[in-house]
Amino acid sequence: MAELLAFDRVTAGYGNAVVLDKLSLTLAQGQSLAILGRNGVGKTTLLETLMGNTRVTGGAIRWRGQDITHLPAHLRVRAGLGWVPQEREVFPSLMVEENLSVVARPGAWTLDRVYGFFPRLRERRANYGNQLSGGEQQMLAIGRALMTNPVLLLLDEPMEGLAPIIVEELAASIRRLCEDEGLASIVVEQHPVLALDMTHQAIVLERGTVVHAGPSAALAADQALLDRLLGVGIEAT
Amino acid sequence: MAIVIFDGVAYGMLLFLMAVGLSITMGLMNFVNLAHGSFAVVGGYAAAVVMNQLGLGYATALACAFVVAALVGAVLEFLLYRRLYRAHPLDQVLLSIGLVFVSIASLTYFFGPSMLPFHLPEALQGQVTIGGVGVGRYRLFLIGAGLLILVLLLGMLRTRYGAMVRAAVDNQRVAAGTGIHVQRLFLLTFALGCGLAGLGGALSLGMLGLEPYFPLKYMVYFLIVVCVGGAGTIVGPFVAALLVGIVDVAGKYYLPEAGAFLIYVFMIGMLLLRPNGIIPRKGLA
Amino acid sequence: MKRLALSSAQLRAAELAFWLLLGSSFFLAPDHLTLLSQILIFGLFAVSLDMALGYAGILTVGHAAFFGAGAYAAGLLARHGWGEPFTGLLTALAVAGTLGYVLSYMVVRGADLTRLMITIGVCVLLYELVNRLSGITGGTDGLQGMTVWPVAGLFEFDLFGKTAFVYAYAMVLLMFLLVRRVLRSPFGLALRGIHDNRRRMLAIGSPVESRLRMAYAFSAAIAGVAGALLAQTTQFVGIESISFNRSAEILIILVLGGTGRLYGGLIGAIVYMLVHDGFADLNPEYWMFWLGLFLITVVMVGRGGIMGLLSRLVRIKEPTR
Amino acid sequence: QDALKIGLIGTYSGPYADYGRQFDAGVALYLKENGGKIAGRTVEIVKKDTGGANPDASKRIAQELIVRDKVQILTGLDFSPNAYAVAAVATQAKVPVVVMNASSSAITSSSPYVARLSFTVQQVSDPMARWMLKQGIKESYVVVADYAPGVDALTAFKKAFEQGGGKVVGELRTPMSNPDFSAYVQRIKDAKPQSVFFFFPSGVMPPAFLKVWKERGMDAAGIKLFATGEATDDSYLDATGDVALGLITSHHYSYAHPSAKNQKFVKDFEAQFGTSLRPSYFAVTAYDAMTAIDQALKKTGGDLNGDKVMEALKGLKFESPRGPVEIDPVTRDIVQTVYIRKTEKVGGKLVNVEFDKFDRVKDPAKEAP
Amino acid sequence: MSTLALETQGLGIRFGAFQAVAEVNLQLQVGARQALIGPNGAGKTTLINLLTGVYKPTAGSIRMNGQDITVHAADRRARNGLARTFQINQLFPSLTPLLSVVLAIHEREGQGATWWRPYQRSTACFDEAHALLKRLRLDALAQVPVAELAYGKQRLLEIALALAARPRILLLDEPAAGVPEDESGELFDVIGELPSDISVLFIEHDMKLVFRFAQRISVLVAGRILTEGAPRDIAHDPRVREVYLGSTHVGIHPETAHG
Ligand SMILES: Nc1ncnc2c1ncn2[C@@H]1O[C@H](COP(=O)(O)OP(=O)(O)OP(=O)(O)O)[C@@H](O)[C@H]1O
Ligand SMILES: Nc1ncnc2c1ncn2[C@@H]1O[C@H](COP(=O)(O)OP(=O)(O)OP(=O)(O)O)[C@@H](O)[C@H]1O
Ligand SMILES: [Mg+2]
Ligand SMILES: [Mg+2]
Repeated sequence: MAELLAFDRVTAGYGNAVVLDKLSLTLAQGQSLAILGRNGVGKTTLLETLMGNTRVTGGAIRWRGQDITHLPAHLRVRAGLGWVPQEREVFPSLMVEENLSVVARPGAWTLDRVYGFFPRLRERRANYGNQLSGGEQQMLAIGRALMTNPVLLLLDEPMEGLAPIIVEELAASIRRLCEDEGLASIVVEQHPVLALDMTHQAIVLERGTVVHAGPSAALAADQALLDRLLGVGIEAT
Repeated sequence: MAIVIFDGVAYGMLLFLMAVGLSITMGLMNFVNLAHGSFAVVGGYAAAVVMNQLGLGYATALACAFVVAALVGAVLEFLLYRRLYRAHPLDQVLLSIGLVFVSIASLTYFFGPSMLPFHLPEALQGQVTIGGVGVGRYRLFLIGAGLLILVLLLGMLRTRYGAMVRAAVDNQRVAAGTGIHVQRLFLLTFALGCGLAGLGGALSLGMLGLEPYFPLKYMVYFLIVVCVGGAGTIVGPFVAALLVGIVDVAGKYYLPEAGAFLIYVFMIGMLLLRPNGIIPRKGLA
Repeated sequence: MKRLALSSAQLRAAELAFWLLLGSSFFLAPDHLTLLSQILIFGLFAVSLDMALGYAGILTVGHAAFFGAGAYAAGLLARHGWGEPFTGLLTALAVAGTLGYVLSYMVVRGADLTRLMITIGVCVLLYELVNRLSGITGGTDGLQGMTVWPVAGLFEFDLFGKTAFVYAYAMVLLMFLLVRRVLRSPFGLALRGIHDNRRRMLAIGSPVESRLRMAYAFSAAIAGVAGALLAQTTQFVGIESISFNRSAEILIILVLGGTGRLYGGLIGAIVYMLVHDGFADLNPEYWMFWLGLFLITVVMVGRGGIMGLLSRLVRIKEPTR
Repeated sequence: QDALKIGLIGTYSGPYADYGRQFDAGVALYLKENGGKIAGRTVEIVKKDTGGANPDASKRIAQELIVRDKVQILTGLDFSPNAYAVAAVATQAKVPVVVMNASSSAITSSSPYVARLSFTVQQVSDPMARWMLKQGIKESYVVVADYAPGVDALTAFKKAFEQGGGKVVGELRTPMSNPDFSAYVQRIKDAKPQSVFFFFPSGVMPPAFLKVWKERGMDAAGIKLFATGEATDDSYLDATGDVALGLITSHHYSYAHPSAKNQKFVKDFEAQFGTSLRPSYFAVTAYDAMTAIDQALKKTGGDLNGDKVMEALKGLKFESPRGPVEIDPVTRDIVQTVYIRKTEKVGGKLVNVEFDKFDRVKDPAKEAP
Repeated sequence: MSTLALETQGLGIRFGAFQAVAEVNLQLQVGARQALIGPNGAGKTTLINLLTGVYKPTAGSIRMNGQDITVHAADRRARNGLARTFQINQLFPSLTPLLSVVLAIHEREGQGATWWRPYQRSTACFDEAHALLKRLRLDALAQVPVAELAYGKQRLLEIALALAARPRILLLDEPAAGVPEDESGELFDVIGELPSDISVLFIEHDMKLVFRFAQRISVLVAGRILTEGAPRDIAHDPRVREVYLGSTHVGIHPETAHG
């Protein structure tokens, strides 16, 4: 399978603080990857680095073989990255519909399709970004990323604050998008069970480096390994 | 009294034309740009130079006012403003006041401290009679220009461009992360605001004197229009400017003793009634 | 970059040194005493503004309203036969504080821009009022004929400005210590809380508006004292003392020094007035150019004014118990 | 012998920076004519900027000039509050102050060490009233800027006009910052007075007012317009433009004053500073202030004692470019000719052409009521 | 007669034409551990905002300990013992956790307007603050600026600030959101240890936590209460399954559920 994205010994952080330390990973076209790790190990930083929001001090990021380490963010989006930031960050002074259409790029995802995906958003289409409930904002952030018609979807704790039934549906949908349309994805999650269930591959971070990489299914099956990597108290269902 | 209302409307239009650029740089882009008047006066000087020194017509002068002010705005955006979009408003105050000082001193250096002559073309002088009321031609022209600018801007901001600006102002990082070319967008928008300031400055010369101190002298007027109207909209400042114009002119006509107090009493009253402006910008917490 | 850390004892020593240095300028710069007393007075004015702007977070460009109210209160008192300086200051404090409290009802509500415009509006209206009442105030010609009695019945205000300096220094220090104390009280802590997060303050039961009103009145009272000090040491009140320009200038001074930092106002006044004076001496016609350039440079080099820049170099340990 | 140090306090920045330029030009011209010397001593001018009306700074500057720079005479002073603030210092330090512009009447009474070479607002408003009466004008509407000099003009005009049997049929005080005069002019138009007298500070207000006046066709409506010379200040006349044509004003100096002394003055001025800057009444007073200082010091024989210099200034008489002037020995205020002028185009340029005059006018505000 | 800690009658609010909360009759017993669940946008946060006085209701009334507080301002309700946490952190970023808590204690004690005495002198306040932070295991971080705290710790401080008010009623809006699984348990343990006369109402989407801690659950759908009851009843209510739970496993052991 063709390589879509590769981190090659990337060192990155904020100001003088180094958060990612010589981190490497690869992702193939149409594959999905779970990123796990405790609080503050650098999961969000990894995605922020991919979007060009951190200071990269070493290594290179390749996208379809091309070096994009210092590409401005809006060009990365044009190249096919679709980003759902951790704290949702919908645009408060835009209506739901504007939030979606303002970032629209041509492709399979249209306003109608996003509304079909999250009917709740259609109902709230005339609300401003800050007049939404927490969960609705989460849906909007995901819908907004889809509107850019990405090749690779970056989801930072996408299930946070969503009702259980929506979580189920969303997980299934993302899995389906991957299978049916070849949409690649990187999923950061606090709940390993959920994340492992919806991805092909998984990596576990610790203090900015990869401490485990392998197929998701294998990791999900190895309760002892999970406990060791992610701490105690995680119940498998 | 029809003539009083007419004069008020014309004066309101003048205020709108001068302040509309600020409702873009400050209202829409959230930059406390106290140097707005500097861009206006740059436009004014450009127009005066084009007419007095180069002997070109009024229309050319207006176009030049827009272009020169927009260019100056673009250069300053690139060099200075760009770095302060996310800074504290008070830092923005300091920067823009610094620019006002520099502009005043520079204009004084090049054009002298006192008023520069500026004469309207014949066609805009004197009065015409409409419906039995003699109205000033220049005032009529101001009203036309104000309406035209309003319509153009509304058309422009209703498009996706307007939404992109608001998105980028809300959150630059995420706007860029969802594909918006924030830097270019801001450069263009800022230059537009400055160009409009310059145009407003040039249009105002039939009534106001052209002098280096202009930016400070009229700063409060710009702010009143934008804040009473509601920062971030175009219609708000338009309505506010008209109201201010009518209240000021009618008040001075009927109650001349209150002349100096009127506009401020009106402003305070409006702000107490509608703290977020006549047309508040939606979606701000 | 390593930041230098200051303990609270070291901090106190630095403060002491600052004030001693200011005081010793009486001997070091005897030719500049008038400038120095005006710097001190404007420093106090800026500190009072900081209380409203930096601590209570009320964006105001109309603080000259209180400065002017204090100046006219002390000025009119001295003009109409009571020239005792200390009671003049107290009167100014009371007048400006009361005015501040009354106006606070209009000012504490509303968003930043609204407050900005309302404060400007009130200041301009007061200016026009002073202009209109020229029979009492002298209008734009200024209030003439003030006779300020010797300080404590002993020290005449002299031509060299010695008495004025010592008097201004003592009063500014006193007021500053008062402000410092207020800001380190539970009330001051509440102001920091409101500044940080108003919503949370409401949720922990703090009557935010009444706290802000109190802060505004406090700040107005101190501004009034500053105004009275200027009136007494100049023996004249110009209408400029209540003008929008003065409000704007003091804002520039404070922002230059750094808001919300106690010493920002004083540092701002020292730097701004010295730089201004220097440029105006070098280049009377175009000092504005250099001053403008200076302001722009300060913003570009470091946000948060001079104290903001300092705070990035030196860390002050939060007092604990 | 050391240089004679003179402190010049004026406005060099801000909207009124023109005042400082005019002061400088007048002073420089006098010094140049006299080889840089006054009463046989070289002169050092220490100039300081107040940036407009700023009494606190003025007082500080005066103090510093005396204490630090050791100047022996203070001069300049364009704004009245500045002059008032400096007067107190003068009294304390016994340093003579020669006022070059500040025109509030009571300035000379506020300190025995102040003499004035310029004018007072009352001094130029009062003759206008008398002249209008002479022309048979019986009623007038008065418009003034709403600040202290405006009120002074209003009071003086009204008093003189009504004493002479005229009637003031309306009064308007317009705010100092007033971009649009349409409401006021319309009000006057609707009141249909026989004539209007107005006083505005020189600068942007007169042209703004005159533009609306022309636009409304007030002349066609038969309303006559009069003003003080600030309306057609030579510094701004070019910028004011044709709207000023035909306006009749009263003032103490026009750069078109036909005397030989003035023609030389203007010629020298243009030779030195070019034609872009016209000498205005500021430059003339600055020139005259230097003359007065020079003559007074000659009288004292170079003695700089404040009381002696003041004594020498009292009663001084000399020919100024504006005509004969003298310093009233009692009030230390100027006594001079006030001219009635009309704005005309001469050689393609707008100028104030003098056609009538009142000789030896004292400040009417200081005469017993 | 036992009064209810909190009781609403016909409570509702409209935003323009949109009815966000309607005809809610909610009861919170003294000492309750009650959960409020419901789909996204059901109006849960809005309901908390109504209870705490952030929004003014357009219909209905609210009683607290038998007293009508519908028109009381937010700060007044808080002083009377109603404390809350926010779905999105509302902290004092420039203060330390210690000073934040001290501030909250001062306000509780009505000393927020004391201006003549340095706050450092209030020894008792500082002692109490230290004790509270210790209880939430934040004592080691007491002097770190809040802005530099990790997200999970910030969530704990959210709760500390609410507890510092010594509330009689505590409203928690998704307290565990963004907190890693192992820590969210700890967080709820702290809540569990609260004195039994404090009444707690919490919103949470993590069903494991809800079913572990709630004694009673209210389900809000489209602004209205759909049903209320004991956890096991809710877990088996088909309507709740359909609109909210889906096939999610709720961790009620069959024996307790049917026991
Ligand atoms: N803007 C910033 N400036 C400095 N340090 C930061 C910044 N943002 C995050 N950090 C630090 O970088 C480290 C990694 O943070 P990051 O947000 O990537 O963690 P995370 O794995 O996403 O954690 P969480 O599970 O809480 O979302 C943390 O130690 C954090 O304190
Ligand atoms: N200011 C407002 N104007 C209009 N509609 C609003 C406003 N605030 C909230 N809403 C709407 O009210 C509904 C209820 O919102 P609320 O935040 O209470 O939901 P919630 O139950 O807390 O949801 P979540 O679980 O997603 O946090 C939402 O549909 C939201 O869009
Ligand atoms: Mg994260
Ligand atoms: Mg919610």
